[in-house]
Amino acid sequence: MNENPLPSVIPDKEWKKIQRMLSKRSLWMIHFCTGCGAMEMPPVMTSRYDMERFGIIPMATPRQADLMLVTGYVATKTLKRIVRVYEQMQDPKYVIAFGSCPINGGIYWDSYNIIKRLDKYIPVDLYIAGCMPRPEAVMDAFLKLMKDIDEGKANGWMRYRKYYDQYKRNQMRIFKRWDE
Amino acid sequence: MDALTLFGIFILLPLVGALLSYFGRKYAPIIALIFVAITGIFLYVWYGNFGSYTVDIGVKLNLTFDITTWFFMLMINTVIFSSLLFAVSADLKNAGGFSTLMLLGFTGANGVLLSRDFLSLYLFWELMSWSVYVLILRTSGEYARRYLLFGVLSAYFIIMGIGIIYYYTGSFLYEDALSGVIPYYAWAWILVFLILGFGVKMAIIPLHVWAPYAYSSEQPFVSFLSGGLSKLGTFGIYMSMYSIAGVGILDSFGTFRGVSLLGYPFALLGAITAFVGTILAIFQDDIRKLLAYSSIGQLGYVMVGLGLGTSLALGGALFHAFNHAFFKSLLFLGAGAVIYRTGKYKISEMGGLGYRMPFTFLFVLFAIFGLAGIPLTSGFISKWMLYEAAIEKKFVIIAPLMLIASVGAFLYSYRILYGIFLGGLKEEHKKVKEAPAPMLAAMFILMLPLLIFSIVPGWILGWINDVLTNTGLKPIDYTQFTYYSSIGGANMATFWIAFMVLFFVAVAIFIMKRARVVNQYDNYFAGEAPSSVALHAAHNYYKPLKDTWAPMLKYSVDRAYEKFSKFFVDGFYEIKKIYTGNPQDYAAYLGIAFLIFLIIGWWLL
Amino acid sequence: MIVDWLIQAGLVALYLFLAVVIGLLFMGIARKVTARVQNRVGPPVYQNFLDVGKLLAKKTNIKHNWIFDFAPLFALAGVLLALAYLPMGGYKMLSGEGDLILLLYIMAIPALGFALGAGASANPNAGVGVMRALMLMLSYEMPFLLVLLALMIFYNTASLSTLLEKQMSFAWGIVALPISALAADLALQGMMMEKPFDIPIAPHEIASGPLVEFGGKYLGMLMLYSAGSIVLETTLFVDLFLGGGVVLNPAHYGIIAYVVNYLVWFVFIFIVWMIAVLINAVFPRFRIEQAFKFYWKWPTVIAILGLIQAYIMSVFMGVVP
Amino acid sequence: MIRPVLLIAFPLFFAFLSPIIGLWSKKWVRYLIIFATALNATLAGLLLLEVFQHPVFDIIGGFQPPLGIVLMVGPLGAIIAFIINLVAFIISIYNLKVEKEPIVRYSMLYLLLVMGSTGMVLTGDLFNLFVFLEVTSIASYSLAAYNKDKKGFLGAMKYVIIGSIGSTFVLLGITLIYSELRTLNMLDIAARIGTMDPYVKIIAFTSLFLGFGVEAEMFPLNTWVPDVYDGAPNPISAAFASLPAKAGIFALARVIFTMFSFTNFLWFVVIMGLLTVFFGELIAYTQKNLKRMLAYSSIGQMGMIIMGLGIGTTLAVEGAFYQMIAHALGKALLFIAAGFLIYAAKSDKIEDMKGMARNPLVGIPLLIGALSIMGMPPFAGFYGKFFILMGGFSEGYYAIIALFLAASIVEVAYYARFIKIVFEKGNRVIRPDAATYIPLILLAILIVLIGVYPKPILAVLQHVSAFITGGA
Repeated sequence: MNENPLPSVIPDKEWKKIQRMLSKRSLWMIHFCTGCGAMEMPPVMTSRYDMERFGIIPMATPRQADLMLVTGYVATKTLKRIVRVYEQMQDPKYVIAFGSCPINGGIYWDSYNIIKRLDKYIPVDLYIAGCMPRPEAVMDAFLKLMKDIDEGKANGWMRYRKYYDQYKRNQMRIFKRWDE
Repeated sequence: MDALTLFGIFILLPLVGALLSYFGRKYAPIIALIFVAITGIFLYVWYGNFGSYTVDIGVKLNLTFDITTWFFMLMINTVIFSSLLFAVSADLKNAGGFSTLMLLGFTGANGVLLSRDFLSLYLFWELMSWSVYVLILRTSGEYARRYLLFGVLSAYFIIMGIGIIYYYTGSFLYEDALSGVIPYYAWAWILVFLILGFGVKMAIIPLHVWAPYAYSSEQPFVSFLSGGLSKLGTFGIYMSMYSIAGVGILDSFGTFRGVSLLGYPFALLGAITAFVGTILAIFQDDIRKLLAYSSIGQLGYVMVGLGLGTSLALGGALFHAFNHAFFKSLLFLGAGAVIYRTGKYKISEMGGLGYRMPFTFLFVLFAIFGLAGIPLTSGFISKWMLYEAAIEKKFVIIAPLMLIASVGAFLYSYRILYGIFLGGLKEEHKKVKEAPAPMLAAMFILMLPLLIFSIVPGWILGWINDVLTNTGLKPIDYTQFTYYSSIGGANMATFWIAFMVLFFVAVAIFIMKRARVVNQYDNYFAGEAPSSVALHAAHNYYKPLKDTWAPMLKYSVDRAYEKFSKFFVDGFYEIKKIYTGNPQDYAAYLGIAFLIFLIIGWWLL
Repeated sequence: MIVDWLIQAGLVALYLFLAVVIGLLFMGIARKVTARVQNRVGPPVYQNFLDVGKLLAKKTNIKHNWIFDFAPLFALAGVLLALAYLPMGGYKMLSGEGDLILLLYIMAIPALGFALGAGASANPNAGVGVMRALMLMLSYEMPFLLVLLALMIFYNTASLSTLLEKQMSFAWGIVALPISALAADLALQGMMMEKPFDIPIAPHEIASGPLVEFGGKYLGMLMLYSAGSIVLETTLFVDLFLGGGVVLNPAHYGIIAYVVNYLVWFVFIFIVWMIAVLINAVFPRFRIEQAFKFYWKWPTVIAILGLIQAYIMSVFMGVVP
Repeated sequence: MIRPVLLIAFPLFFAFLSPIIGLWSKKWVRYLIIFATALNATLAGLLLLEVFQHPVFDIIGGFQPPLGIVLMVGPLGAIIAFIINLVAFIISIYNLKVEKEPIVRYSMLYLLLVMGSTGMVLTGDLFNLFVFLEVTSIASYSLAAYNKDKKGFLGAMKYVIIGSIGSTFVLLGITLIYSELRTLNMLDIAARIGTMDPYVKIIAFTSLFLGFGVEAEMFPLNTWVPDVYDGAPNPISAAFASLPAKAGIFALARVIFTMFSFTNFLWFVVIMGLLTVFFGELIAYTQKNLKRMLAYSSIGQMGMIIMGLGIGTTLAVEGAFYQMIAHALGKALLFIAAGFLIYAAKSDKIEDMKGMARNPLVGIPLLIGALSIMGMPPFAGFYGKFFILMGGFSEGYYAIIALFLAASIVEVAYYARFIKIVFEKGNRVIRPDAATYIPLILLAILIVLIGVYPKPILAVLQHVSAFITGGA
């Protein structure tokens, strides 16, 4: 998935604009705590940074969530769960990948069961670099994502829908079986 | 119409049907159905054609056909009709015997309702009682035995009541009982015996222990037993308290805020029954037992109404009995359809069948609405009447028990819905088909009155009003769509219009977006694969509640009876020792007996 | 005649709309207040309007089967229906057409529809959640029904509109029956499923329970339902014990009375809601057995005391409101 | 014009014919008793029709009533005689199943039993009554031991001891009466009873009461019953329950009502009846052996009849007689069914009979019989029980009736237990042969007929009971 096949900006319609405005102001998130990154979430949620200011609240199930956080390295076994959860989220949905591990494997770059690039398997809208990213970086990422949504640039979910087969093929290269 | 026509249509015709359908083999339920339909048609035709008759079969059977009889017969006729319709496709073993016994029970029920003297009442009561016994025997001898013991207990209570009346009047006729020769303290005994006797059929606590077992038999029969025959208990109590004794005699025992002191304990007993039955129903995993306890609980409500005895309460009791006849039969038939298709009784072993059997689900859902008293069915109105009757008299023990029991009803209702029809569909049930058409038709017939009388309660309240005035009570306050108590009232027309409008508002918001249907396994299990997760959470569903109630649940009326009977049986073994088997002892008995006889003879001289 | 009906219907529609709006606003206020209690900034008070808008505007919506649709339809229709039977700010709505018991049972319609939809999803969490919700219902209904009974036998009416009139002419419920009011407020906490009684939707234990499979417009409509039910429950308390906020008799003051009463009613439900929210902000969660034992112990005892008080006053002392 | 004496003469004739036929063919002896009892039943039926017009007196030997022997047949006696003979006929069909030799003696004794019982019912003479009682008893003793096993001998031995003591008492009573009144004709005695010395009267009454009480299975004179019923061959158990017992209780009724009119003694009879019911039913509950259970149940039923007689109102006596008929039919049916069950299960323990009655040819009659015994409508047992109860109530015997009902619940309990076992899903279903199911079905049909349309019998009984109790 080297080139971005979709227009980077979703064409503007008035209705879409309102929808995007609503989406951006009410990001319900599900955080998939794969690794150490989860430790950075409590400060973000609590009174120091308080992400609820922006309408971002943690949700218990992907059905209700708009935003998925993948907070750390992704083992092949975990990936299957991530994909399932991602597919259970409802469009429009956004993914933020935490730290260097989902970008390039990070310190696990030569591990046999850690995937190197999350973007090959599910579309990631935003990466936060760092090992680990500080809460400030997380807050920044949220704001960046909100901006992207507003501008119609965060369209990973459309990408996933359009290139579903390719994504699936990539995923199935990792998984031997889907149903276990 | 003369005596023989009435007797012929309502008693002899079902008897003939019983005889014929025994040889009907597979088609026996259809034959029985035809006979029931004929009596049903006559019931319809003869509405308003009321009168009293006498038939002589060696003993004089005095019959009366009036609005009370008609009202109850309507219930029983519809219920047995749909039960038999259900049985047509239920592939019962020995369907001939089944239909015969059903019709015998039906005959007995008709006879009880028609009778105007105690002899025929008792005769038909026993006929009904043993045919039910044999029907239960088809499933389990032990259950049948439990039923029969209580059936006979009920009959003997009734006979004690009848006997005391007979001592004073020397006649079996109802109207002779009212001639004033019976002193009021005797009435207390009579009424207590009669109420207890009929109360057994209504499964009033502590006489309820037969019910969970009896109701575990074949569903088409149980639907008739619970829906139809248990109403005879209602009828019997209604008749003995308000028709035979009458309000004047009831009030002669003193009144507690306008309610007879004789009726009040039974109302309290009814409220306790409602509460206990409901609580026990919550913990059942066997669908048949659950419905049985629910039936006990619901009839407790009826008992409250009968005990309170105001017009509103009695109207509520009659209406609730009517509703119960329909929704409980419907529930039993629905359970029967599910059991017929899956062969399972345990709620936790089913699940997800609502997607495979949508019509059954809808019918059962409607029955549940009736059971829980959701205002979309007439089940609400009868409960409303009973509550208001208790509240307007300021009964602060009866009313909360009834109210909390109805909250408990939500719990077990949802257990039925979730455990059977919702939740995960099991792999082995993937191929389950919708119930056969006759079953669905049977359920549909039972559903209709619940809906219709919810929209237009005035129709049925009219009949109930006729029943009450025929018994000599004050009429209830109602119009076509509304009904009132002294403290409130409700308008079903407004309710339905408002509900419809608001439902369409909700639908309008709802259909703005399309929804995609996903596989039932596409659920959120924290990303886990569905095959590794138990989808159906119905096993031991109310465990936390059960844990909290555990100290209470260890007391069981059932076990108390067992202890009681064991005590007596041990005594029997002691008595048995008199028959030593030694002829010398026996000869000695003879001598002693002769002496005793002689002494008593001399003494008497 | 028909014009009267239409005006009536329009007014009812307006009140219902306002009720849902107030409900959403209250949810936002609650979030803000909770945030302030927890020393956070919190979202803007209009946040929940955005949330509902977002949910209704979601691109995809999934359902598991047709029974799943029962939830939003019955929940929203039922809660609106229940609201319609509740006098708000002295305006009787439909409460002359049905009484407290009818209202009590109408309140079961949305719950039952919601439970049906939740159960249809084949998610065990939903089943467990509904089980907890029903158990909680059995718990808090015990004191609540006793309270209702105390009111009904004391004011000798089951009709809410009559109850309001009698409270206006005699004394407010909270003055006449303070013990019952306390029990009712305790029950209200469970009825609104606020902490410590948010057991059924416990997000950390059972992934928000019955709501686990709802998303998109389903969740949006359920949010509208819960907004409506906040107003429903608080108004129920206000109608039962605070005279429905009726301070001016509409018979004398006409339209001004309605406006003033509406405002007073709003203040009252706000206060009732704030009590619940503040308790919610600082408490952890009960287990369901604990909730059951709690409700059948203290609030029930208090409610029985209240019932005894009402009984003595009404039957032995002959107080007739 | 049927002479009642034929009812006695024919069985006697055939009884002594059977050895002669037995020389020629053993098989035909069996059919001979069927023929003989059928003939007797027909005669009794014809007699019954005739008696409806007018009472029949059959004077034997040409001596006039106060002196000679007379058979005095009223409608009641005719009905009882008819039922006895009918049941005897039906049981004789079942007799075909009896395998044990010598069949000739068996047939002879059976016919003597029938003859004796019929005679006890028909006779109008006290000494004749005693003679027939002796005939019945002696036939019974032999039949009871007919199986030639330990149980049979023991039972017969007890029966002999108690029965002969009973007979002696009867004889004593008769002697006393004859010494005082110089007559043995019952009507004559009844007419002159007032002239009797009261103390002698009491002794005479007690003796007769006790003596017939043995046959009527009254407590505590019924100790022989379980052993004899258990030890006897199956058809004979059925016959015992239906023939001599009914004859005995009918004799008892005549002693109480026709001869001595002791109204102030009646409550004691009620209590004796209640005790009989109580001990019968309670002990029956403890029995594991089917025939013993039925025997005790039989005691209970007889107690009920005694109670009905003791209550002494028209309704109760009507009920008692009705119950006699119902019990004769019902118990015969149950004993025949028990015979089949024992044969099928090869054991007389109830628990071994799992599922043996699942064949409808046995099952339905068995059920009907049991329900009839329990007093369920529309079977024969209903009216008798109901009338006795109501009669009791009208006399104000509340407590006694309540106790009786309690015992009845026990009765229902053990019958239900028995039914539960025999209808359980068992090992195999055995089809009965014709000699078993034809009597069963015949009896069942009779029970249902009498129960559904009791008018003919009730009409007679009502009249008779009114007459009897009016006289008492």
